[in-house]
Amino acid sequence: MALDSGTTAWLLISTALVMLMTPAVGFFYGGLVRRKNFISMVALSFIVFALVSIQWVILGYSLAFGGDIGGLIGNLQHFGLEGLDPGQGDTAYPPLLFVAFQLVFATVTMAIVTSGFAERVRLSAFVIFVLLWTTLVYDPLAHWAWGGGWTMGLGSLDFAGGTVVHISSGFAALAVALVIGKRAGFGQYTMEPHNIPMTLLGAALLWFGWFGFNAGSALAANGLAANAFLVTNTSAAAGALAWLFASWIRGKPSSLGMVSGAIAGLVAITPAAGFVTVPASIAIGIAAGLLCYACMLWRINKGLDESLDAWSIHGMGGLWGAIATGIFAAAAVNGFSGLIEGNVQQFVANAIGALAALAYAFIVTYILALAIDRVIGLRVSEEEEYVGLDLSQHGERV
Amino acid sequence: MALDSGTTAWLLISTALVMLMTPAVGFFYGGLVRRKNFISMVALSFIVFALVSIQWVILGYSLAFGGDIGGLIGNLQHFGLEGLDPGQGDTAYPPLLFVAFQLVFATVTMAIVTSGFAERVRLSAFVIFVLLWTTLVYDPLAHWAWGGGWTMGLGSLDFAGGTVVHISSGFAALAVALVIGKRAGFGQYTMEPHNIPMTLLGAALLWFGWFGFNAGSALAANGLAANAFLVTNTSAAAGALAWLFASWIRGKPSSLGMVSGAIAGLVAITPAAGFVTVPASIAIGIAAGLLCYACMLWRINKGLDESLDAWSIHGMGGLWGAIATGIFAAAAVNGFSGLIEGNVQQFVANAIGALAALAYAFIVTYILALAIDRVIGLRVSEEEEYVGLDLSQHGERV
Amino acid sequence: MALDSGTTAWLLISTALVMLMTPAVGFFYGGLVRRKNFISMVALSFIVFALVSIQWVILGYSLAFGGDIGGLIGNLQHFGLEGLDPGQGDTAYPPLLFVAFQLVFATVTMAIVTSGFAERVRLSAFVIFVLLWTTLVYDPLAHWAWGGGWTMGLGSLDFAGGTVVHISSGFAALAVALVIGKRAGFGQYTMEPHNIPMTLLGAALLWFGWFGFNAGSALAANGLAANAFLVTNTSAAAGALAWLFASWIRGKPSSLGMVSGAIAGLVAITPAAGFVTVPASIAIGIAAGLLCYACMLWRINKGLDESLDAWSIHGMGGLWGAIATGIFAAAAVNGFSGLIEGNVQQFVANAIGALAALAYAFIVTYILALAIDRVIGLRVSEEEEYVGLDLSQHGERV
Amino acid sequence: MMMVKAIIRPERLEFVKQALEKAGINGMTIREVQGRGDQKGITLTYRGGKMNVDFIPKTMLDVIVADEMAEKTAEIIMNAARTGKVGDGRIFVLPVIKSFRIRTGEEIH
Amino acid sequence: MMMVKAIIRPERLEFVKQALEKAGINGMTIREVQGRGDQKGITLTYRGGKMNVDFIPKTMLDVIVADEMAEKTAEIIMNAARTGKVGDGRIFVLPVIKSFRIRTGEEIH
Amino acid sequence: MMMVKAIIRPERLEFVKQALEKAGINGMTIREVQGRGDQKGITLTYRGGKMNVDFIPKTMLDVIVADEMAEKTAEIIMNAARTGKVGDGRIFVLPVIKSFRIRTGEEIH
Ligand SMILES: Nc1ncnc2c1ncn2[C@@H]1O[C@H](COP(=O)(O)OP(=O)(O)O)[C@@H](O)[C@H]1O
Ligand SMILES: Nc1ncnc2c1ncn2[C@@H]1O[C@H](COP(=O)(O)OP(=O)(O)O)[C@@H](O)[C@H]1O
Ligand SMILES: Nc1ncnc2c1ncn2[C@@H]1O[C@H](COP(=O)(O)OP(=O)(O)O)[C@@H](O)[C@H]1O
Repeated sequence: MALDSGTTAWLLISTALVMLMTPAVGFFYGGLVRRKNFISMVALSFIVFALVSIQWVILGYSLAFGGDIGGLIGNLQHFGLEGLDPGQGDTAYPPLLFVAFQLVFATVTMAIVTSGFAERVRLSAFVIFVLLWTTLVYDPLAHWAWGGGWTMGLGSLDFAGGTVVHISSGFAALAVALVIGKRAGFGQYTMEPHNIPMTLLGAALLWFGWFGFNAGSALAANGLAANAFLVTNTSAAAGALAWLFASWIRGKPSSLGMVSGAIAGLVAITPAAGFVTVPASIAIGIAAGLLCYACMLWRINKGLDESLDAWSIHGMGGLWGAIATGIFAAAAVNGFSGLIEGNVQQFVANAIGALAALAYAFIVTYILALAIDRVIGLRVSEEEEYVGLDLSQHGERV
Repeated sequence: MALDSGTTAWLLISTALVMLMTPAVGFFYGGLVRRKNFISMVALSFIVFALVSIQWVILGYSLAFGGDIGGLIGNLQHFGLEGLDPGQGDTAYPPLLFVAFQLVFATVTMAIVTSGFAERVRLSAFVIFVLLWTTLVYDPLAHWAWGGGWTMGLGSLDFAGGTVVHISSGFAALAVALVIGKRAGFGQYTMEPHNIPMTLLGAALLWFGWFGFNAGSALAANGLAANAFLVTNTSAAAGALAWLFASWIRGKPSSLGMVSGAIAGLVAITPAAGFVTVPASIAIGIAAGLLCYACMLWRINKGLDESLDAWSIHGMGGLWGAIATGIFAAAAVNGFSGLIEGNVQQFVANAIGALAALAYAFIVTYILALAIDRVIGLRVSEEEEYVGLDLSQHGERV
Repeated sequence: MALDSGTTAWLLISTALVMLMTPAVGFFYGGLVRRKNFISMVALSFIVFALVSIQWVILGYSLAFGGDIGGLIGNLQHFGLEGLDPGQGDTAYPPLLFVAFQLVFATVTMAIVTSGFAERVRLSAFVIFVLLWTTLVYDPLAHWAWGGGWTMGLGSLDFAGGTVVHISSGFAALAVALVIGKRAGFGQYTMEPHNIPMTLLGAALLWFGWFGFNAGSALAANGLAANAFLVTNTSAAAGALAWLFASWIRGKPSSLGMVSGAIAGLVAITPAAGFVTVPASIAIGIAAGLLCYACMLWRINKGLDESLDAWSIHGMGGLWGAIATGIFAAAAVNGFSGLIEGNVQQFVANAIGALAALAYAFIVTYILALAIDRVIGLRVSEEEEYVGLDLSQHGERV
Repeated sequence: MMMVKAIIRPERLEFVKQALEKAGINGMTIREVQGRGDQKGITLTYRGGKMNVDFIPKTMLDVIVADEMAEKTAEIIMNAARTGKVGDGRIFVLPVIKSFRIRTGEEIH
Repeated sequence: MMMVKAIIRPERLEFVKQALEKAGINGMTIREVQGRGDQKGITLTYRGGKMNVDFIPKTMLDVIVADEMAEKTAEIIMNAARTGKVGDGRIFVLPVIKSFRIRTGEEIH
Repeated sequence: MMMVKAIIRPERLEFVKQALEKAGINGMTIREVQGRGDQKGITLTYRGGKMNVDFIPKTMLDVIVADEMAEKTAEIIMNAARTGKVGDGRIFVLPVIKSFRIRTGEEIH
């Protein structure tokens, strides 16, 4: 296939948009923690970005997209990007651009997981965790779904990363939170988000970047990209309004609830963006907003300190999105039908793909976190946690 | 016409750029109010974005771009985006992308109007206002100018929304301010902008997004888009410098004045961007900066609490831009001539288009605001205003 | 050559991305100064942007890209953009778009120089400096390297502005700092960065915008752009990690160190982005992080108040990048070989180009700053410096 | 000397300052504080948690004056700061034993 | 009257407030301060410079009470604010000569 | 005991801290305040409005010391905080009736 400059232009900018999402997660999370951990929270996202950027070009890309080994993982044929011509390949865009586009997905996934570490992780342990997690959890899952692995073979649909990115990061954050334990004082006094405007800014940048994430996943500048763009926006808006009004009934309509709902809607539409219509995206978004809100309330009620709700929003929103794709996929959009159009098989394939990612991510993360905790300790000392990670880990303060 | 991937890529990213402008308005405004209303101001922009996003795909797009009814409004043929193929249409870009591109114009217009509500609006009344205003004011005006309505037939030129977006929102904000009344304490003590850097950040993002707004309105990635891009930047720079130096003469050159001037320049070039040359854009920008500055001083002098100057900057800047388009349009750019090239008719058509939008927006908004105020009350209680909208409306604080 | 819509789309958005870098420099710097100079620091970047935007379309573009006069400067054939058709030229993108793309390079270069002025410059003197510097320093250097001047003739490679942008601005900042003198109290008490998150935000936006800077410099949406994109990201990541770990050895791993390293990596890859492979970019980035960190420590040790390290990061990082291009250029990427592939001549040409830019920028800036200081005074009064530039120069405060 | 410590509504500061200035009192030190009294608060709701906020932003004002001026100063502040609604604040007068001007090192009497 | 001035850990404020409320003491004024004592600080490292930070965030609480209530109030605060670790803070009791309510202008005894 | 309350230039804090430390005085509580005195302010201009700003950022320092140390403490602070220019600030000494350590609940004498 000849290289197409329009497609290439769209993928270039989509990659840049998705890149912005990693620090955006940092700012989103950073506004939610206490002042003494603001820099830490943003810094974690940058550290993730830098570490995964290097890991990806050396090893990760090859593990995810190298020649398939038993449906589970890629081989090392592209170690150090070996064998990728800087020029044109057999796609409408340059192969190195695909490497970059996939890279920014790997980074933002890892950034979402920092929710489970918030305000208590030791930086040195975190660095090791990042390198191992992206290699042992993300790279295989990317291979399964997109690189020729077994869930891809199964026919499970995941347009832009509902399972690979959101289910995996959300349930990984849950596993991390269970291993590292609650923040000191959690449940005893309110940990007030210290800078809500920063969280709103992060949300705005996430929403912005998500157009690259979902519409870029069309891997072309065409009608499919346009469909993905519009359903993404619609689902986000529906999710925002659903959470806003639901929380209004229970008290005041908080801005944090609204943007949480928007993220929930964005997460849920991610696997579906290339398969469903705009009206369906309204339904998907509303359900995502309500479901994730309920999950968050349940989590708090249970006294579970998965601190910044990656689990309830990305994990559960992603799960819903994967299932919703199996329900709402409409042949008119992209040739695939879901449950509503009578295709039970698609629904089943999607459910299997989602649950497999969920189980794999949760279990491997749990073991990994436990191992690191035992060997070098995941958590800062009580005193360091008290003065905050900004001072204790970075020697900086707001 | 065959779908063109380069054009589609440019429209995709332009849509994302313009999307960013809605929260950017929120941050721009949010920095200008008092700390106790910061979250509220940003939240209003998000709420606008979510509400109008849903209204647009269900109803708004059809009212604006459905089959013409008497030059005034579109019909309901595209209710729920009915009849829009996710794939290719008869344009160089997918029809759903045009829906998305127009959507973000509708949202940012509504966001600008929040200026008139600042620091005193009841959230529930605001939600109702947004749904009615975008349906009764924005959708008809968009139809008039771009959807086959009467001002379009008249030959009035509006490249990217000088009348539809800026005149309408600016004069709507004025009407709102007149109905809702001054903030408690206005004129008695200074209401110091509490976070100028946030306003500067909002301005930077607005300037950035405006390239999508104006150059995207070429609906193609070509020389016309390039012209629109460059005159947009030039007019913004000229407006910034004009306001900066004018305010320097009267005292100190404030950064707020500078960015206000930039926005004035951006507003004024909006209708003209596809019709005028770079040298003309310098003149348009300078005049915009000076005019809007004078209008703002006049407003303050009159004790008018149109709090964040949507009227003086968007309303009056937009009016100047519409007229300037009729003056400076150069055939060499896009085939249309203005007054300077001897085309009086263009000048008249543009003046009529602008004044019609002005009158329609002002009158309908005034009635709408009054009606809502009477029925459920537009304004919070005195006590709620005193503690601030962040706490009273959202249960949050900075 | 026929206009290509994909290339045009990519250049349009690249221009917008690079535009964002100028305020991003403002926020990056603004977070590093004391609270009383935050607005000032951001405002300087906006003022630069506005002034240079106007200078460029009137005069600067012609000086840089007008017909060559003796290899040194362009003629005035494009004064006021005279002779540039708004439509198509003989490139794959519209000529006016090239004007805009080059414009944003001129602005960000000037913005970087504000490091040397931080917290002590008189606004009126600064305005004059900007107009003269961009005309006398930037425009000739741009002509030398890209407009048909002598270093271009020499075969010196500078893909996206290592010499023109970074060496020139870094050494100019050094010259300015030497002329204007240390901030009052420098070396006596710590001047704590007052808002590190803002610096991190600026860094995120710089990293984001840099994709337009480097990958846009391919002037096409193709494999070369993809290569530039990916090596840019990789070098930034490597630089961030190098500085992070180096500073970790000496104490705590600060977030500021990490983003400084990222910028160092971005600077160093700038001239090389279209000529080197991904593995080489790791080496370039690591070396940049370590080198710039060492230079910064040396500067502080020497008591040199080049306040925000434009010299150590942009100046020295750019110098390293120019030399590294001469070392690592690989024929497989873009047809050019460097030292490693045995091409000594390329190495020499690049070293000459870099040193010439360095010497020219430093000397002319030094003279210029001295002249302005003698005639009208570059620096605010002691009292104004004490209350801060926000209040004294802009009549505003955070 | 006496320290007249007033807790007032932030938006009344300008008026208090002017009233004191008229009476020839220029020196003072202020800061933002949060007060709790009869003025009722509000319930915050975050993503999930709730929290009762009953501290309202106030401005605290320290004015050191000669003993005989204390009562007069308090009166001026009260008149300028009063809105008549709950939450207007309090004034406390504390004894000051010694007082110095740093610039000169001299004691102020 | 007496001013009971307490410097406590910020996260103990909620407990102190509730304890005082139970004892019928509602009025108080708080603010964020930074304290230095036996609690050890930390060294900051910027891009280049270093700086020793030994001020730790604390909350300062002013409660004006009748003379006879002062000691009792101090005790309530101490019990509610105590964690037993270094850095719990101090309480100082200062004499107040006069006290006024701005809203009414009346003196409080 | 006495409360030595100093209002100083923020950038002199480091020097004051070190001077006190040398004299064996470690405990103190600080906060940012804004002061008005002879030091002249500046006029702010927003988009439209104007506003006179005559409050200058200062640091307030509370040091509780034994009665006999009060004057000495004031002197140390004054010497370390002085620049000799208008705006150096003031020191006020207030009586403290009682003083407690929260951690132990004991009274400090
Ligand atoms: N006992 C007290 N000790 C310290 N500060 C108090 C006390 N009582 C009131 N205040 C301060 O005075 C402010 C106003 O008190 P409030 O009871 O709300 O209004 P009012 O004084 O008009 O009755 C409070 O916000 C608080 O800052
Ligand atoms: N002499 C003092 N003057 C003023 N404040 C003090 C003094 N000593 C201690 N403090 C305050 O009390 C806080 C706690 O003191 P610290 O010595 O750290 O713990 P502890 O009181 O438990 O021994 C300090 O952070 C400071 O705010
Ligand atoms: N009467 C006063 N009451 C309270 N604080 C005062 C008083 N006079 C001065 N101050 C404080 O002292 C600071 C310095 O005072 P100023 O008159 O500017 O300088 P100097 O003390 O060197 O003459 C002021 O900013 C203010 O915080």
